[in-house]
Amino acid sequence: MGILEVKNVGKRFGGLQALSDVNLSVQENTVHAIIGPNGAGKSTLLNCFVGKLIPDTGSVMFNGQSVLGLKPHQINQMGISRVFQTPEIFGDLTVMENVMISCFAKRDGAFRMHPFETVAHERDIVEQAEQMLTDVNMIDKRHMHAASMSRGDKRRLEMAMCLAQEPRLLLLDEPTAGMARADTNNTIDLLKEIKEKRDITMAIIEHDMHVVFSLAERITVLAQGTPLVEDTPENIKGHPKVKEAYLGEAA
Amino acid sequence: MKMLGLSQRDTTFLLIVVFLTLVTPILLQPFPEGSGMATFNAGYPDLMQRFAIFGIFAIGFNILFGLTGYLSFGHAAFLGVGSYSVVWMYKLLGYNVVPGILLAVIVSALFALLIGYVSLRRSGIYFSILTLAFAQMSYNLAYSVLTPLTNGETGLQVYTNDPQVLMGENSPTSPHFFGIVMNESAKLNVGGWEFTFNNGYYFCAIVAILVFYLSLRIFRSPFGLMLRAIKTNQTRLNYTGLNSRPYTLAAFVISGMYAGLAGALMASMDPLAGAERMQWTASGEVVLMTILGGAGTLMGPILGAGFIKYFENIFSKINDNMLHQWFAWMPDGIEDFLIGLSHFFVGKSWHLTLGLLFMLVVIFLPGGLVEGGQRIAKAVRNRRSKGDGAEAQTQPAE
Amino acid sequence: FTNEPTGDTVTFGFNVPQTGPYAEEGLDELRAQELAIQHINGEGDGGMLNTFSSKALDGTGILGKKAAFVTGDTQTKSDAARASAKSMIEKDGVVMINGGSSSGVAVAVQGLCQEAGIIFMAGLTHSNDTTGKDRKANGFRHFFNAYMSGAALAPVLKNAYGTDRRAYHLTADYTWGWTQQESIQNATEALGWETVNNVMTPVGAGDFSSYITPVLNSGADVLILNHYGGDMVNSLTQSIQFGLRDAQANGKNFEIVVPLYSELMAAGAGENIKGVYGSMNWNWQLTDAGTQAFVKSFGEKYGRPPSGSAHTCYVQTLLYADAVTRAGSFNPCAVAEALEGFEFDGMGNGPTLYRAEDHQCFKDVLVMKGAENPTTEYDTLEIVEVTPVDQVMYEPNHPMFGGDEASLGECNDGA
Amino acid sequence: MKDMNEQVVGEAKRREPVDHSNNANHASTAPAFFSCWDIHAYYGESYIVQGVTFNVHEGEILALLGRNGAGKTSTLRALARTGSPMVTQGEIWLDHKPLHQMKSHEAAQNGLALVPEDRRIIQGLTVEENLQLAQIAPPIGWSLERVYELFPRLGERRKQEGTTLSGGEQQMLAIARALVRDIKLLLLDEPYEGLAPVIVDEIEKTLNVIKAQGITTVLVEQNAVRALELADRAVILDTGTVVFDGTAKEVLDNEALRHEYLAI
Amino acid sequence: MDAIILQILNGLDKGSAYALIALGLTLIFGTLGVVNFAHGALFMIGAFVAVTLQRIFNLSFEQIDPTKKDFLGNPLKVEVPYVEAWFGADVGDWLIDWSVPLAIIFAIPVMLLVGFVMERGLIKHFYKRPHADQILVTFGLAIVLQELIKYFFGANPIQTGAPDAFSGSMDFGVLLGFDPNVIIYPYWRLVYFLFAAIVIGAVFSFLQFTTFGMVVRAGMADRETVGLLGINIDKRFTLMFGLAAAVAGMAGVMYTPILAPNYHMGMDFLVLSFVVVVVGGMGSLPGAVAAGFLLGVLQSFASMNEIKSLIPGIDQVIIYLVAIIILLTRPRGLMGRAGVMEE
Ligand SMILES: Nc1ncnc2c1ncn2[C@@H]1O[C@H](COP(=O)(O)OP(=O)(O)OP(=O)(O)O)[C@@H](O)[C@H]1O
Ligand SMILES: Nc1ncnc2c1ncn2[C@@H]1O[C@H](COP(=O)(O)OP(=O)(O)OP(=O)(O)O)[C@@H](O)[C@H]1O
Ligand SMILES: CC(C)C[C@H](N)C(=O)O
Ligand SMILES: [Mg+2]
Ligand SMILES: [Mg+2]
Repeated sequence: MGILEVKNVGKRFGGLQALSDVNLSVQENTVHAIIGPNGAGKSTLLNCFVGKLIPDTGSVMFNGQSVLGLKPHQINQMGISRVFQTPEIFGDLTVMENVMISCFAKRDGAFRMHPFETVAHERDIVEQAEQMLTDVNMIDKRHMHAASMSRGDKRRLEMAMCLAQEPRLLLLDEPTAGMARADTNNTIDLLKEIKEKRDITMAIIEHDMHVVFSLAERITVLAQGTPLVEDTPENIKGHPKVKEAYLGEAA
Repeated sequence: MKMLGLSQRDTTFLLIVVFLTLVTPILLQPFPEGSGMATFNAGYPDLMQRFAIFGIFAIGFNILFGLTGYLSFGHAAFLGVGSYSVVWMYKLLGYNVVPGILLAVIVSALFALLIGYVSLRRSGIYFSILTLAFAQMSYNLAYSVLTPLTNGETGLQVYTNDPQVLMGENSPTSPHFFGIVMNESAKLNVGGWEFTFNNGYYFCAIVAILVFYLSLRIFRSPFGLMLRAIKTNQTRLNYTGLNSRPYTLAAFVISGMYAGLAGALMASMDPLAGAERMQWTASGEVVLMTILGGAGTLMGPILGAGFIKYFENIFSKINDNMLHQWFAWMPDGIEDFLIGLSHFFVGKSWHLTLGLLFMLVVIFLPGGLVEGGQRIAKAVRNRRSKGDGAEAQTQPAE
Repeated sequence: FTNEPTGDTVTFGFNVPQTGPYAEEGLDELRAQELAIQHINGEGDGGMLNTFSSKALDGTGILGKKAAFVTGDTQTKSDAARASAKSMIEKDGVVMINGGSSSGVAVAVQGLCQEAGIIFMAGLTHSNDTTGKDRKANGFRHFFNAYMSGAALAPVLKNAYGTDRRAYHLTADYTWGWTQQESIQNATEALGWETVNNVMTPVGAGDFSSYITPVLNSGADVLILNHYGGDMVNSLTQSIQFGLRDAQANGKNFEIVVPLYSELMAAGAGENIKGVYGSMNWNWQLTDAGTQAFVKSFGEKYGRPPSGSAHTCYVQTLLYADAVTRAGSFNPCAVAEALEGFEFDGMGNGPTLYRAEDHQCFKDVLVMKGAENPTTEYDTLEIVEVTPVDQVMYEPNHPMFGGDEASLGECNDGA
Repeated sequence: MKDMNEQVVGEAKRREPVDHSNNANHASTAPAFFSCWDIHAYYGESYIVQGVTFNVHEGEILALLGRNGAGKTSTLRALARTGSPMVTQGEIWLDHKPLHQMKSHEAAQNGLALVPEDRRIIQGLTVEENLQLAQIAPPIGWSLERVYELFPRLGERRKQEGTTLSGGEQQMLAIARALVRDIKLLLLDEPYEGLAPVIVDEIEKTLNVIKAQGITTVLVEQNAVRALELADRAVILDTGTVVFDGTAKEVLDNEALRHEYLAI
Repeated sequence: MDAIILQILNGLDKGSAYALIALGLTLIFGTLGVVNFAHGALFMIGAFVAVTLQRIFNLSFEQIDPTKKDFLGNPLKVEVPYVEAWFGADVGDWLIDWSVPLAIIFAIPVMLLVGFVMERGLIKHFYKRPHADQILVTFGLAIVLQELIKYFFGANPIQTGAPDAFSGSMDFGVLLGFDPNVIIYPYWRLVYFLFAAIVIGAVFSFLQFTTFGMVVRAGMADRETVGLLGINIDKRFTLMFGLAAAVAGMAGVMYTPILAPNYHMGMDFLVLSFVVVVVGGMGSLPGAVAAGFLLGVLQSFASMNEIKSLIPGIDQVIIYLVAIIILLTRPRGLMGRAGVMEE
């Protein structure tokens, strides 16, 4: 039994069958990559895990519990965090505040009325957030307005926010897209380190094969809404169909 | 110095606000009685009470709009509900304001809970129009079929044959706080100046300081942080495991309670509740106050409220006699011309001045009056740091 | 007592609608009040001071003080009116407030003046409640009221339209509309008329078409418009656009009645009022000496004849000043005593009484008709009948006026 | 008539850019097809582009490289005259036209196209409408049919709302939107981002096709090696200034340089 | 039955006014994304163009008529309009009589100009500013315009009649086979309905059959990108604003015979037109028009005695009640586009 069990999921958009009959099992404490051509349905599939979309058919079980029909915040509180393909951050707040919100969400749950405490007095939250920012190498930017950062930085911030929640399952939709090579490598290291330290399961979508092959323990290849193959990285690399449909010369 | 769980800066800020509020009756009375400029004095009870009351209204509105970005166009409904509650308490129990104020806050909270619960299902303009629709419905009903509750367009008043069961033999016959009668004042004459220290004003002012302190705490709290997060990116908030609905609803109810409290104080100062205070123009006014002063800032809404109320009460009162008095020293032709010109801007045309000022402020001070203040402060600071040497040189010459 | 004048001037507060549906009336009131102040201070030609039966005022101000005034805008809203009155009392130190069109406003401001301890001269308010269930010891009304309109109109309507009529009422939804409608209904039903329907319309509705369309097929043959000011202009104009004047119903010509007329409304409605009946407190076309003096004085200053609302506010200002002089004090209770039961003449309506029991003024009432052939823009109305005061008199405890429960309360001087 | 005038004025004012950068490579002495000279630009009060100067020759592909936050995007936006960042100083010339005197739509009408990093597909418009929109102002380039041939996926999705496309499809649409205009200079901000490797290959081929047609390209890309393999020349930015200007091969060969500024 | 038909007519009539104002407002608010609190003022300016034209035609010189006296007993001064003196009584009278329809011709250029000036001088700086700022500045402008009109034209409504030819009413019932005199309806209101239909049709076809609408919509979603595609979006925004002002102005001109214009007529319509636009759905012209007619008709029905006596006060709240119901059942009003002013 995987921590995430996806059975026969299908999703239609008007005339387009974006997903059909997707079966997937993500094992606890592994990094599972989902790759595939553009428009294959990878992001759509992720959307079904976090409550952004409800699939037409099939089931999605997290930790033995169905997530279908739950609100995004409920799913998150069950332990699933997500990094988006285009960074979603709190643009008007500072970097530090962005991360602190995640820490509050972890500590206090979906809603807690605490109108009179002072943010600055929440020592543990402040420390956690600072630690997280140090981990992702952004501590010197903690007072920056999040919206005025470059895109690579925004993506790193979003990742920091998700990691600060210490989720059981972390969903990453192209986490290193647009990142400089050096930062990509740092990110790979960071993810590896975190996984070791915190027993995190990760599902990662990525077009950068360097990232995929450095991290993934299993890979599912999605094409036209259905899994083409699922296998170890070594086998995928050599798989002729995958080469043709997706990897091209990169392999 | 830190106090009451506030940071050093906030404590200073709060103390300044407290000080200013307490000396308002003196500050607003800068011109001697009988002088030509006495019209511009604003230190009389009714207006000072309004500053405090509308300040409270705007502070509350800002908790919703300034922090979450949800623009309610129906907050006047809560104001009205607050007023009606208080007058009903006068009618049933007696003129002590306390039961009425408590009831007003409770009733407006319930009312806000209801309207907020429904309206917050939508966001942006759709939310604004929902709140507007609710408030307009309340207003229209208060004006017509709810007349038995509201006394229609005349406004709800106390009649001599009302029960007033708690009225003792020698209880005051106008609103009071355990015997402190609201419309009583102490007057102080110093030279040509006359200062009025009115019980009602100080009552409102103390309440205003209390709720300002509360809003300061809310702004600095995790709750306030969540509200600001809602304004920037609700999607992210939801995917961070936070449920935005209870947060917005709480903000809505809190700001509804502030509005109810403001309405209650209005009826505490003048025991009549008219339906017009629920009309959309009243809701629009608090929106304007907040934006004009600077939405999302602590001090802005209060400044905005003061600004608008000052114009409404002072500029509208300037009439031809006064203009003649002011311009009398000029040659006749010019005097007539100036008086003619002034007709556009004062007296019954005071709205024109207000409209122009709205435009000027928003064009030149995008952050509202608060931003204007900050710019001045900055300019002064710059001048001081740059100009120190220069001043030292020029000073001996003087 | 409140705002005892200490300097060499005494300040009056003129609180009138300068915006809202009754704004035009308010502006005319202001003109008249300004004129009254001039006359009190001995400027101008003295106007009705020359014809007034009481000779206490001599044009040297009041008790040796010059009269001055401040103005305020009620916006035709109770709340705003009260706020404006409050600031007049607190900031400007007025000893009396005069004005207010709209009965809702008058009732609200009268309540405030009572609490504050100053005199309120009610101005243009026609609801029975002002001196009925909402009467106050500190408040006085020179204007007539809805009951009087009904009593004066009924005989004229009987002559013109007979006793077999079916009336349809459109009524402004507030205190004035209600009492107006009730009074007219009582008066016409006493003639034998039948009331088909009474529909409440919101104040300031603008477009009344959806209230007017059902009238023609309702079986009614008279439409009674219990509206005033801008509302009346609109509802009357629209009734005529919808062909009511030209229509036939129950074999008779369809008729429209406007219980309370004003010349400003008449000017607004233009051609449409020809032959329409209504009542008025006073009209500049009266020929008594007081009226003539006032029309001359006003006409020369402003180039137009005064309206009925101007007349009321002018007279009230003089009457207040006169009462102060006779009482020898600005103390509101003394002034009220001087006004209570006061009888006088020479103010345009013939002999007049301020009744002590309810502070309502009693005098002749005019029944008017839209002129068929006006020669100028000002004589759009003609006087059909001057109804003698006895015919419109009623008991102070009349059920339409709050019955036995209604009471003035105690005079309050604010001390 | 107006155009003529401008051209004359432009000719008269034209000035050979002075090169400030130490690593400048003066391979050519002919007046460059595109040149920007001493560009300074601000976001509000933050000074981001701090005097950028470089030339691009006609038909050339220039790779503009640098770390995250180096100011690549800001430079491209400054060149495209978007107004944010605000350019306070500097000149931009494209084919003898003074772009620095123009607004963004005028620059576009004079042959400049920017494919922005976040794609900027217009909400509420279908794929086809997004393309039609690009053909409203002159000059018009490829036909829609031709674009659909190059990117069949877009043809299949032509009636779908542009913003519901997958990330990669949106990238194709953004490039297609530039191609349906008749352009002289194409500014590409990270065109490979989020694209499947096969598609990247495709786009690389397309860029060569574009190049063959004489279109000049400035390419910003994080995958420096890939960009350098394609490009003729390279410019490296760091904190808003040009730190290297030379041939692509030089960068590939100079390990120290690569390590310092590109971390590869 | 006749009562119902009459109320439908009333509703269509009210609806025409709502729809016309909402149409113009949607062009600015739903399409350009500017919360324009001055839209009511544009409607009012249109109405006062008609008033002004009527005044101009009525410009008169004074003649003393010794045979009559004025109210003070002096010889009466009679006003003779110049147009009568110049063109003869017939033509002069005709001009005065037809001043409202003629005002349309003047209103179009005047309102276009007003729209252009307003957009170039003020609004253009506010596209990128928060909605709150837009509200404040346009509200300020509305107050200023309103006070200026009040200053020059007074606070009272000014009667501006329809031409005599249209001033009566028509026996509409006969056309539908009813008895005479059962359904009569004023000519001018029928004219207004027709006029609204024509204007709405014209605006729709302009935006539908040209790319103009698409460009402006795109420009609102993302000005910068549209600029990068070579399109001068500023020019089109200005034009759009002018168009919206012209629609509002024409609606105002034609409305004057129905309701005598006064300085606050704009504010009276303002809130309602926002409600109409939002109920129709942000950014949707057909939505705005449909909502206008829907609310107009419902309001008329709610004022019927039968319904009023069933549910007291319903005529006062029907519009808001329906608005709430629609907005709760349909997230973006009748036909709103996603993402427009939802943030
Ligand atoms: N809301 C929607 N409405 C209609 N079609 C949609 C919607 N969302 C996605 N699609 C379509 O579904 C298909 C799958 O999209 P998805 O975003 O899941 O692709 P992806 O695998 O993540 O691709 P990429 O790697 O390019 O991000 C695409 O063809 C897209 O156009
Ligand atoms: N709107 C803005 N306001 C203020 N500063 C900004 C803004 N946009 C970018 N910046 C700052 O300008 C600098 C350069 O950003 P730019 O986006 O040009 O970098 P880049 O080289 O494109 O980086 P990346 O590779 O991450 O896209 C960064 O430090 C960034 O924080
Ligand atoms: C236009 C406004 C009434 C609503 C807008 N979306 C805002 O919240 O700012
Ligand atoms: Mg994707
Ligand atoms: Mg970039």
